[in-house]
Amino acid sequence: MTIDSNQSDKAELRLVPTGPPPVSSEGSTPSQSEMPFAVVEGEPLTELPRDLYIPPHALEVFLEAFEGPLDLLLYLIRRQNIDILDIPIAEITRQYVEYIELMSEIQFELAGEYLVMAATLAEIKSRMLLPRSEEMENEEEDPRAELARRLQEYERFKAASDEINALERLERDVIQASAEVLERKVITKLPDLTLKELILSFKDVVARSEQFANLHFEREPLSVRERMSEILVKLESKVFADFTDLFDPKEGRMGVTVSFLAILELLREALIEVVQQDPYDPIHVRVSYNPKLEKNATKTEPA
Amino acid sequence: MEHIEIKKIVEAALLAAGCPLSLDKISELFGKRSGPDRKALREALDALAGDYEDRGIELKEVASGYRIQIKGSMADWLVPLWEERAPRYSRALLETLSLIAYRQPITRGEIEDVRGVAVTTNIIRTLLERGWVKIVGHRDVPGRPAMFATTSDFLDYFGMKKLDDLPPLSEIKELVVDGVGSGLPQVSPQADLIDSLEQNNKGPESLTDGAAERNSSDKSSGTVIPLTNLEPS
Amino acid sequence: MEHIEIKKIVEAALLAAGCPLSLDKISELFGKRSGPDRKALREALDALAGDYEDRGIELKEVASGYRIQIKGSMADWLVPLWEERAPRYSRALLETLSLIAYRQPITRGEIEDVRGVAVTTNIIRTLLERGWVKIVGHRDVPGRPAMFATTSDFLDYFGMKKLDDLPPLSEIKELVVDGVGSGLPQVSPQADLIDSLEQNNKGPESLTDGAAERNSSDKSSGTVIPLTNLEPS
Repeated sequence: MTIDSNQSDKAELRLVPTGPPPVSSEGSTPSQSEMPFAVVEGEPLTELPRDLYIPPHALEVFLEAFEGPLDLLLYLIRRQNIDILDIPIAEITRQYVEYIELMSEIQFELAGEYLVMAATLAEIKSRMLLPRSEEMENEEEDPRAELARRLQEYERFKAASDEINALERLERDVIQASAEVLERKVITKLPDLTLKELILSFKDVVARSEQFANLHFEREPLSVRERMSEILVKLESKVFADFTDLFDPKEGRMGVTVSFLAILELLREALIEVVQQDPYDPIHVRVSYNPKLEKNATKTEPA
Repeated sequence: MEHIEIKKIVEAALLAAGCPLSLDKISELFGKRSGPDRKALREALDALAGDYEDRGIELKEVASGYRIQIKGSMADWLVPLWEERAPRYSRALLETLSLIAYRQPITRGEIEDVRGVAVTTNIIRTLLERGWVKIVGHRDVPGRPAMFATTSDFLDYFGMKKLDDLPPLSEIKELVVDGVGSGLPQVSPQADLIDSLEQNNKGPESLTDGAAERNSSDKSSGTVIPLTNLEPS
Repeated sequence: MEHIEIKKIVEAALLAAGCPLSLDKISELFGKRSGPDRKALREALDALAGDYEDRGIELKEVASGYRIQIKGSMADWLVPLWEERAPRYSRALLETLSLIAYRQPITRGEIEDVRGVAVTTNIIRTLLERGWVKIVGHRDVPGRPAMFATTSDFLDYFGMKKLDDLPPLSEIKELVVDGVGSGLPQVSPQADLIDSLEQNNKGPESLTDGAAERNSSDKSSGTVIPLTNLEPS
């Protein structure tokens, strides 16, 4: 016998049909004019019979099915079809406390919230009993108002969670369709870099080096350093290059100047050598060290 | 590129990916320049959806993109394939999840206020591990409790495109004319609020955490704050 | 059962399963008694295979059964799906590259002198492989260390025509770390240049999420970069 609902499957719905002595829901006539709080196989079930013997363990299961005092209160209220805005607080408090006591009797580990709620109910009850003047009536709200608000607030989220639970969801209701991928070409992306990052890095490294060592960066035009690299590459493939080959007249005066400065800087850093056999002979340039040409270089070096 | 060719590639990609693909991602398949525009892609997707009408599969748009899924109506036929049943979630977890969904950003304490009972660490951990929920900041009150919000994975899982797709909350009836109504919560999900929270949260006090990385599609990575006591041990 | 219905269920099952399904397993879907016989199932499978002829998927029979797989011819199209997220370059690499750019030709030892720490072989190799740096010679000192310089690819990548387009050191020193964009303008005519370079540099690669994130965190990139996981592998 199952309840066709995956929501709030209250344990007593299992309990009633299974607990000894068996209670046949089909046969039970409601002792009060209550609304059915559950429908078991088409038959309305309205109340937990009062003298029902409940085995302790089953009761535990039953109580565990409540998500706290609000849930238990809601259950009591809904079971008797009570208007949430007009709760008979004395009666509900009595029923609530009965459950609480039952729980302690069977040494059910009672969450503190249940006791807090019992106290709250008692407090509301006492406030309801106080004679209230017309004035107070206007100033103070109904002592039950806050409770009613909390109950409704909880109930709407309880309902919402049932609705969310009912949504078609992956794994349970829908499955992502997928086809086997045999050939998976993976391309690892290379990191991106912005000029800004690069420049900031340079700033950092310069700042640091100036702190630590007494290194100072000369303000050399970058074009000269670039040209130095170019000349080195040019010379790499040659044993000797003609000095004049290192200049490109098409570049104009500026370009020639840059090349000349680059050659001077390369010389200063002893990266190249300049050779002239005799005055007015052609000037030759070579790299100070050239691994590619090292062997040949020794052979063909001019005397 | 021919329409039929686009459709072919889109379908293969959706079936190969095994997760929803955004229009941007689909567009990437075709390279930057010569690829079909968004309109052409949407047409291809529409055509695919049409193709599936009489089939056991369907094209579904969820929060993080499009996916091809088996129609819910087929589930009964496919029961023998389910070796493990889909995980079931407790009412406590679902209630907590729905509070986070409707009331985000919300702290654990605020969830407990509504539910009237403590929210176990276990529940929060499960929600974080599933990637349905993330921490979007901390409330500026003593203890600086974490504020939770739902993720696009949550929407994907429950087949929704946006938070507005959540089932509407029921109304609250008021008991007396004055007093009770004040301070009633807003009903609609506050997605924009979350977004702005995430933006503002790029401060130094917002630490980073693995939870964000779990969500690769999550643009808020870097804003999530570690919950050391919630991490699985 | 109708032929079309069988095909529908078989297709849904194959797409849902995520692994090959044997004919027995497929048969199980239909229950023991009233289901279609093996011949009908084979016909449905054949029909499916036919349906896929002009599509990006195919039905394949393998040892353990039937599966739907992506056609090999689609592989090139789907590359973007598996694209790995670009890692970030380490601070050490950035500094090395900037020193090569500004102080070329320069040896590894000279870079180390300035940086005060060793330059790993890995960094040099990465820069060489990326094609941003080349060896332009060897210094004539013991050990004959290689001298590095930047390449034209380096200039191309950053949208420069010549190295002179880099701002000179004098200007860099005046940069406020907090964002080049705001720091430069008052100081130098090249501020615009850098800005426009950055614009030009928003090429295809730099449009990724990663790049955006990086920009937003640029403020700190000059000062604090967690190094541990940034080294290119």
